[in-house]
This record gives sequence, C-alpha cells and structure tokens, in this order.
Amino acid sequence: MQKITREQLIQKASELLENGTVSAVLGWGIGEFDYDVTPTVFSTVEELRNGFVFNDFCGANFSKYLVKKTDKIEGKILVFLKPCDTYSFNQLLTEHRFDREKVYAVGIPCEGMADIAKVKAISGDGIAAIGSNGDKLTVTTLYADEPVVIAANDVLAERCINCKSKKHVAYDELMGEEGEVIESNRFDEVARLEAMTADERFAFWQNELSRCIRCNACRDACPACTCEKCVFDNPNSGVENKSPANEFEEKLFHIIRAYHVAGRCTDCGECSRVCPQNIPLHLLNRKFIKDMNDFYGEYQAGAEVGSRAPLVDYTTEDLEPGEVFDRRENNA
Amino acid sequence: MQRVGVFVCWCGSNIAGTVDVEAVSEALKSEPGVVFSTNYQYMCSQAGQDMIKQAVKEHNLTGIVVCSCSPRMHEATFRKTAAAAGLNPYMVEIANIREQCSWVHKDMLTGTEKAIILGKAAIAKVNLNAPLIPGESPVTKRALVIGGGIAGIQTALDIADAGFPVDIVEKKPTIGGKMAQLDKTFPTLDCAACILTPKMVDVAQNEKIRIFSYSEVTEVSGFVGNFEVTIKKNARYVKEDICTGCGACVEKCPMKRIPNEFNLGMDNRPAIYIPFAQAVPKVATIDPNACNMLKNGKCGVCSKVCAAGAIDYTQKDEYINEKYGAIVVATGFNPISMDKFDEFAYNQSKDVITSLEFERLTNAAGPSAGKLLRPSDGKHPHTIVFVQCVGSRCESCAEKGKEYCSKICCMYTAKHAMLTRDKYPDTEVYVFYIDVRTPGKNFDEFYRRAVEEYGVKYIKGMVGKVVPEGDKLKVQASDLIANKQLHIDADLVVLAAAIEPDKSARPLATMLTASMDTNDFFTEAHPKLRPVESPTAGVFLSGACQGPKDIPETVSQAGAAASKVIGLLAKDKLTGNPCVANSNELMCNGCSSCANVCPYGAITYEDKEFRMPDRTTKIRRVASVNPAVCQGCGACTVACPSGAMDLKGFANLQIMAEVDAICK
Amino acid sequence: MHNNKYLQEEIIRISGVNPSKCMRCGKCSATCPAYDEMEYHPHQFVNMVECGDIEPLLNSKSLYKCLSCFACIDRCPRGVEPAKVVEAVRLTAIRKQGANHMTADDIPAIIEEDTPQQLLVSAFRKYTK
Amino acid sequence: MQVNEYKPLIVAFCCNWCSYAGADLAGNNRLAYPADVKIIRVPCSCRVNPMFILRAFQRGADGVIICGCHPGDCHYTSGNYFTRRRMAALFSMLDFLGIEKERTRVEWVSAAEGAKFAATMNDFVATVTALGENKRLEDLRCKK
Repeated sequence: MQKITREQLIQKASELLENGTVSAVLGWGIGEFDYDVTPTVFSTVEELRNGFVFNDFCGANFSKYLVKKTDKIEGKILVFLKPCDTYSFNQLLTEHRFDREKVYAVGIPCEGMADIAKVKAISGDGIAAIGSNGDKLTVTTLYADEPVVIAANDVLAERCINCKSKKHVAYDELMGEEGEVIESNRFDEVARLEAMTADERFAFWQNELSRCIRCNACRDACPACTCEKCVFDNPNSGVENKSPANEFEEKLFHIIRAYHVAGRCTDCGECSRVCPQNIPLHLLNRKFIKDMNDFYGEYQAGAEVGSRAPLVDYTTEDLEPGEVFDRRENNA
Repeated sequence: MQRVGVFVCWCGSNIAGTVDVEAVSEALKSEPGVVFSTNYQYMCSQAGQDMIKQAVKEHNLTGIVVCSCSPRMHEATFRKTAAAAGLNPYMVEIANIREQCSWVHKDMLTGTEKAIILGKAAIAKVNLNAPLIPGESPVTKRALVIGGGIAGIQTALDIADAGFPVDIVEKKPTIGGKMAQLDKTFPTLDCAACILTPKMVDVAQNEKIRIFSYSEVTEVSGFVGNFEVTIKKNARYVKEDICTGCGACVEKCPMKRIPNEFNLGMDNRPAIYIPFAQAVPKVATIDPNACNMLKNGKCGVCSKVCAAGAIDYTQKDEYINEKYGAIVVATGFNPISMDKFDEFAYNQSKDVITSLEFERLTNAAGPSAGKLLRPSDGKHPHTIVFVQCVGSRCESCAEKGKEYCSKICCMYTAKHAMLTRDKYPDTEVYVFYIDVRTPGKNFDEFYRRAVEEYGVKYIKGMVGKVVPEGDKLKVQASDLIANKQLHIDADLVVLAAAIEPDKSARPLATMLTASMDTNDFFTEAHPKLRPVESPTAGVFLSGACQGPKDIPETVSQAGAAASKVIGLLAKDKLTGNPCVANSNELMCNGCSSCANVCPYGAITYEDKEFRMPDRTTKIRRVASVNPAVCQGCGACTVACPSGAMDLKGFANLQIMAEVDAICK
Repeated sequence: MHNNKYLQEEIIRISGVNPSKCMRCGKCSATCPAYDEMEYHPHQFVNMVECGDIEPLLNSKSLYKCLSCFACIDRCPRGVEPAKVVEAVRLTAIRKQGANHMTADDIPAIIEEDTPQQLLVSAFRKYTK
Repeated sequence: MQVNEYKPLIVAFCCNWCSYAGADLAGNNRLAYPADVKIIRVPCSCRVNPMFILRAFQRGADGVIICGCHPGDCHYTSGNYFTRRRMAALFSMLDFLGIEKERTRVEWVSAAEGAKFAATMNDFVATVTALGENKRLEDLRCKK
C-alpha cells in the first residue's frame, strides 16, 4: 500500500552513496520475519540490495538513531524520514542532539503502516510471509492452507489512523508528493478517558500498566528519550530502577517518562508501536499534549526548529493548577 | 556517612513546653550517622554554641543538626558556630521544631512525635551534605551608565568621585536628558539649566568619566563584576575631537527646516546642529536623513566653513567593546503620545500643547525666547486651561493611556500655573484635577501658594472635551464641588501627559536579562529594601526607568545606585552563594531546557570532547553554570530530563532523603 | 442617607458596572451633552449607586434626559460606564407595575410628520416595560 | 476499645522566601494546624521535581502540597510561573491516571500570610482525611 517502492528507495540511496553525497544510509533492514524490520546502517550499494526492505511494517522512526550514528560515520548519513519522523527530526535539532550538517534527509511519503497485532488477530499466529498487493496484504501462515487476504486499511496502526500530518517539516530532498497537516481525531481517546470517573480511569490504567514488564522498549525507541544517561539507569539519581518490583514502579516510570518528554514529544507513537504488551502508552503523551494545547495554546513539538516548549515557557496569566479541574468540569 | 551531632534546643519553654526535648534527643541518637545527641536550654546562646564546638572536637563531628527555631532565624548563627569549630558552615542543617512544631501544636505527644520526624529529615539531609565553598570572581573596576540624563549624570559623578572610571552612553547627541529641556524646577523655582549645566560640565571635565554620546548599547554579555558590552557610536559625520562647537556650520547650513527635537518640533533646526548652547559634548552632529551632502552628495557647505576641518562625510558607525564591573540603567522617560486623545483636540489645534511643550514655550532658550505666546498666532493667551492626569490613572484605555499615576504632573502643573500668574497677572489660569497629590518636602506648601497667593483656579473635575472654534478653544468640563458643567473659552490648553519609560528600555532589559513590569519599568530587586538594584546582580537602576520620579527623587536614587556600584567596585573579588546549580557534564544532553528557564542567563553551552567507553572521543554540547550569576532557584534542575543539573545544598538526593525520612 | 441594599445590588447586577472603580474625576459629566437638563449628573448616578442612595434617582426626571450617547462610557478613564448605570436605574424604575414612562396614548401628542418610526420604537423600548 | 483515628501524612514543599516564612509566621502567631503536615524547605517552588511528589506518595504520603510565592512575587522572578505550568500538567496527569485530584495542591502563600498558611493546611488535611489513605500510588513495601 505504500506509494513509494523499495526499488525507488534503493535507487535513491545508491545514487547518493555513489556520488559521494553520503557515506552511509540509515534504513530498514531485513529482520527475522517480514513484519520484523530492523533499523540498519548500510554502507554499500551491495548491502542495500541484499538487506534493505520497505514494506508496511517500516514504522521505525530513524530520527533518534541520528544522535548516535552521526558521530560514528565520516561524512554524511542518509536518512529516510516519513512525515511523522520529520517532527522528531526537528525536535532533536531544537535540542541540539545531532549535527544537521552530517545528515542528508530524504522525505518519503507514507500511506500509514500496519499493526502486526491487528494482522495476527485476523490471520492467526505462525505468520510465514506477508505480501503486499495494492491495498491488500496477503498473509501466509504455517497453520492455514490458503493465504489470508486482508485489507490494509483494516490493520492500519492506531497512530496512522489518527495521522496528524502527511507534511514533511524537514528534509533536504523530497521523494513523491508533499502532503498536508491533517485535522485528526487523535485526542478522542484521551477525551473518552477524561469523561470517565476517576475510579474507572484508575481501573483502566491499572489494567494497562500492570502488564508492563519494564523492557524499556518504549524508552529505547522514543526519539525524545535520548538522554545520555536515563535517570532510571543512573545509580546516583536516587530513582534507579531496572525492573518493576511492584506496580507502583511501573506507574512511576511511565508518569516520569511522559513528564520528561512533555512538550518535547511529537506524538510519533513509537512507544506504543514497540510495546510488546500493547500498552497504549501514547495516551499518556497525548494527555500532556492535549492539556498543554488547552491550557497554553496549540503547540506541536518539532513543527519548527527552535520553538519553545510550553513547560519551559510561561505567561503571567497562566491558569492555576487548581483551575485545571474546574475548567474540565465546566467544559463537561 | 557523616558523623552527625544532634542538638535539641528547648528555647526556654518555647519548644520544651510542647515538645519533650529529652525524648527527641534520645530518639534521634539511633538515627544513621548520629554519634552524639543532646539537648540544651538555649542552643543559640554563647554556652549553647560552645557546647556545639566542644562536641565537634570531642566526637569528631562532620555534620551538625540543630533542632531549634526557624532556619530563617538562626541558620546563619549555627553556620558561624560550625565554621568556628573548623567545620564547613554548610554542614549544618536546622530542624524547625519551634515555628513549625511547638508553636502550632498544643499536645506534647504529637509535638514530640513531629519533632522527632523533622529531626530525622534533617539528619537524612545532613548525611548527604557536602562541604560547599563559595565561588570567587574578579571585579572589573569600571562602571557603565546607560542614559545621560540627570539620573545618569549624578550616578556617574558620584561613582567617579569615589575614584572609579565610568562611561556614560547617551543616545542623543548631548547629555542632559529631559531636565535640560525644563525651564524652572519645583518647588524652589531655580532654573533647570542653572543647576544642570554645571553638572554637565563637571561630567565633561572629570577625568574618570568618558561620554559616548549619540551612541547605544548593542550587546551585553557576562555577569556581575565581569560584563562585556558593545557600544555602537553612531556616525555623527563630525570629528568629535576636532570640532570646537563654534557653530559656524550650523549658521551656514542651507537645510534649515528640520523640526527641532529639542523644542519638540515647535521650531526648526538645520541639518547640522548642536541641540542647545550648553550641550555636552559641544559638538555638531549631522542629521543623515536631512543632509543633502549625505543624501545626494550635493552641498558640502559645512565642510567649507569649518575652520577646524572637523566635518567627515565618510564617517562610519563605530563599535567599541569594553568591560565593566557594574551597569547602571538610567534610560529615563518620555511623555506619552497624545494622538489618541481626540477629546482634547491635540491634533486639531496648535494651541493644545503638552506640559513639556509648555516648558519649552516658557524657556528663555525656547522657540519663543521665553515669551508665553500661542503657537498658532503668536498672541498672548489670556485664558489658560491646564488638564491633569491626561493618560495617567487610565485603566480602561490601555491602548492610549497608562494605569499608573505619573507622579510629577501635579507639581509641574502647579509650577506652570504659578509662573504664568506671576509673569502675566492678567491671565486667567484654570487647573482641572482629579486629585492633587503633593507629598514631598515643601510640595503641598508650593501648591497652596499657587492657589492662595497667585490665584490659580483649581477646579475638582475633569475636562470632557475641547473644541477649537475660531481662535478660541471651547473647553467643557465638570466642576464637581459646585456640581456644575463649566464652559470656558480658553486661548491655550495644556495637557499634563502621562509619562512612560523610554522605548529603548525593553530591548535593553532583554540584553541585560533584567526584569521589567508590564508597563516596561525596570523591576527592583525588592520594592522596599533593594530599590536601586535590579534582580540581576550587577545591574542597578537610577531614575525614572524604575518608575515615575521627580528630580529630587531621581537624584537621590542616582546617588543610592552609585553607592551600590561603589560598594561593588570596591571589592577585589566577589564571593557568591555556594548553593548554586551545577551540571554533570557526563549526563548533560545539551538540550537547552535549563537555559530556557534560567531567569539570570547563568547557563551557557560549550562543545566538549569526551572519551567514550569504546576509547573513541566524542564532541558533545554541554551546559555549564556560571556560579557567579546563578542565584540557586533550581528551576533548571526540574527542566533537566536526565537529572544532570542539580542544586548544591538542595540536591535531588537530599530532598528525596528528606521525603523518605518524613514518610517512613 | 437611605441605603437600599437590595436596589443597589439589583442595579449593579443589571448594569454589570462596578461603581467602586470610579475615581471621582467627573469626566463623564464634563462630556455629557445633556448635563444641563439633568438634575442628577452621570457622576452622581455612579456615586449614589455606590452609596446605595437609589430612591432619589428612581424618582428623578434625569432618567429620561440621558440620550444614551455613551460619551461618558467612551471617556471614562476607569471603565466605569456611567450610561449603563443610568440605563439600569431606568429599567428598575419602569419595571414597576404601571411605571411606564410612556404609553401609546402619549404618542399622537408628540408625533410630528417627519418623526422616524425607529425613534418611536426605541423610545418605547427605553421607556416602557 | 476506641478505634484509632485515621491520621493522614502530608508533605508540604515550601519555598524559602514566601511560604516557609508564611509557615514561620503561622508559628509566631500560634495559629494551629494538624501535626500531620511536615514541611520540606526548598529555595523556590520551582525546585520541586515531580519525582519528589511521586516519591512521597510511593513512601506512603496521603497528600502533597506545594507552596510558593504568589505569581509575580517570586524571589527569583519567574520560578513559580514554571511551577504553575509544571504542576498543572502533572496534577492533570495524575487525575488522568485515576489518582484522586484532591491529594495534590498548589497554594501561593506569602511571607505575610501566616493565617492563610494555617487555614490552607487545615483545609488540606481535612480534605485528605476525608479521602482516606492513599492506595493508588503507594508502594506496599514502604508501608509500615
């Protein structure tokens, strides 16, 4: 269902490698399964031909990798950025996390990525191969005789259903056509939870967060979590904690993580994509985004380089913490 | 782990009355790190302090916890005690068991329980204390005064008098400011020029003072004691050191119809000009927007008539970099624009003027050579209406007026009214007022004299509208005491326009990281106790840039600011507050969150090379805190996601240890 | 002075004006074109409402002399809006049973050929319940 | 036998310049408030890291209140403005997670408002007492 093909991307990458514009390519590499795509650095055209993939499971946001990879590579690195990735790209530039001069960014269009959990829910386990054909996915499993054909739209990832922008906010070169910022309904789920009673919300989150196994995948994939040393890994922080000893620590971890990225999170949805327990972690971030939009005016992290996040800014007329709740009750 | 000594104070019966001090010192004995615990009647007394010193020696204490009154009371006392005993003064923590325990809880049991918990929290904290040594930084012994009005002049003279070099930066071609435009000064009615110009000459002749006129500050960096400032000297197209101020060029310049700013546009000046006779420096300046030579390369008359050869049409703006230990802001004020006050017909009639224009009209060096004549027809006005509070105390009209009282208008209006009646007894003078505010030495007497001796008609009420009709101004006003609406045919209407800070103040405040209020007046560090200091260390405030002020008040504030500057420059080294933020470079991401919330601009970034675990090196952008600028609020510590930024004396681990101790 | 708390609050509520913001400058009355027609002037309206001295205002012809030109509102430096106070007192007066200041019977006597209908409509809005 | 009355545990973070002085003033004027309130002194309300608040709840606090100078009066000019935004966001998030919103509060108390300090603490303790024990954010290991 992607409009751009693997071959086009390989051709572009090969061109740039061969003419010396870049010395490496950050792209999606073959993983163990078709849906298990691994971020990979390619240095030669041959490596690209052998290992580069582009399919409906290439959700990984490469912006974050630039923080570490730009140091390791002489010359420029080519990075492919989907529209949502470009916001993270800008946000990291705002925070001076990598050297823009060392990156050659190619914006690529995105038609939305598939959620493997949704695929599995239809096809069943034991997926051997997934093919793409127009707007259909053909899923071959070990247990079924016939491949299952699924409409790509039915298995679209949540973050793509609620895609906030098809527009690239940063690139050196754009492949395909430029899209628009989209009026999405991405805050609907947050609003639905807000409308619940505190007890219902507590039960909801208790159910969700208690599944957390503290694998740190959310943190490791998050393009806003690029700290040199995370407080949760730092024995001197006083809150070091590597495994959840009880349910409070999961909450502490996720609240603090969401707070640390508040105002910096671009709502790319990587946290929820990589969560092996399918916890809707993006809702925590969206809650912060929604609140800050409500309280302090619309703000989209990464929309431009150098913008000032709401939590490191203020006006003398800001609403009081206590008024937050009055306001909600009045709106309800 | 520290070796902690705990000292529980009875404070007579203040603490011991509701807290079982014996039980507290006993309970705290078994806390981690505690090697000694005792209680005493008055810990702050000499005997109590000696007890602490003794215990430090005997038990080799490395940390002290005093359970006593508020640290706001005696923290400094016990820190000195610790220092006297050879400990670092910051190894002392106070548990506030008086104000926040014995005095607010009635019951011995709860009081004692809480005192023990507060003691535990203090012990938990002191165990994590580290000796702190205040940072030191050198002081550049030179001051910068921004603004060359009476505030700046007085400040500069006082600083120079103490022996320190001072630079004055003035954006106009001459120093003197608003006071140079005034005629007489209240309440003694001496002429402004007679008392100001000698001071201007003093400034010019003082070897310690340099004047950068026709100049502005474009860049400020650094911090208290160590500011680096870039001053832009605008090209005046006249060599300052050669020009003798003879005025031949001014006389011969053919472009004579340029509105004269000094007389508020009520007459004209040539393209090359000296603002007024006593200008300092007395040097001509070419107005580049008016000079034909500069615009089209045609003319050159001034160059021909200049015997000294001072004219230089090729002069360029010059940038000067200088270091200063202290900066004084003296940017002053301006009357607000009257354009939006349609009801007073300011833009419709030349005979509706502002009070500052009135000053020029009555000034012997003014456009009418001191004769009070109507600007429209040059006739002598017989009926003059003064309107007070025009744009002052104006809450509903933020787009045209100011909410505050401009403070000086009552007095200068009384002065104008009195002088008019004195010089022209045939004139009817009305003053419409809302309130007459004349606090100040001899001020109310002055106002009463205007009424009682000079027969000025003070009418409680406001003017509603002024309509020009023929050669008269129809004034419609309230007389609230008589409960009448008055209709006066006036010849001249004088508006006491509100004053506002100079427009240059806001960008300057940004450069200095000095704070301002919503009206663009500079904020003082404390409204009562530190009125001439800005919250930004090393930046001081003088005159009306801080709030509306008359001359006596401005001069006294200027002197106060100077004495603060002298106090600062007299030091060879500055000792800072050691409880400042510090960044752990190994953990810093260089993301700028901390710098975004720092109110003092204390955080800067540098690219540093780091050895990585894999033996490669990496250059990373990391924050560094200037301890001389940081005031220790801690805003940065919370903005920092990685926890690289911490606050000495109130470290993350220390506060969490307190939380843990309280919640245990 | 009689202080009618109930009426005072009522007028403050209807007008939405906070009379204590008045700093007694009299600019409203200075600018009022109907000043000479009025027994109580705009600043007095504000002041008397602030004091709760409402009855004299209710009974005063001044209520019907205000032209609602809003010059006072425009000029007031404190945003007090005296015309709204006058309006509120007027409303309080005519809301009483039978207290209409104008009835349909009064019209023929004052009407002239070129009186615009809109004037009559607004007069009715203003002077009757 | 009499049932033990429930006593909540309240942690109050007070800024050194206003609220801590306000608490001292409450003491000077002998204005009583429950001993359940334990004050931690911080230089400015903006020093309060959300981590400290969660830590307090984790260790068994039933309510956390942050007191600072009134907006506009911050000793450090802007600290409490940041506090206001941070805490508005954090408390809204805690509420979103179903934690009772009455357990957290921000109050501006000046050095002159001893009476307000005492009244605020009385009110906050009463509110938290009515809610009962904090069960939603506590760490059971940390319970006595």
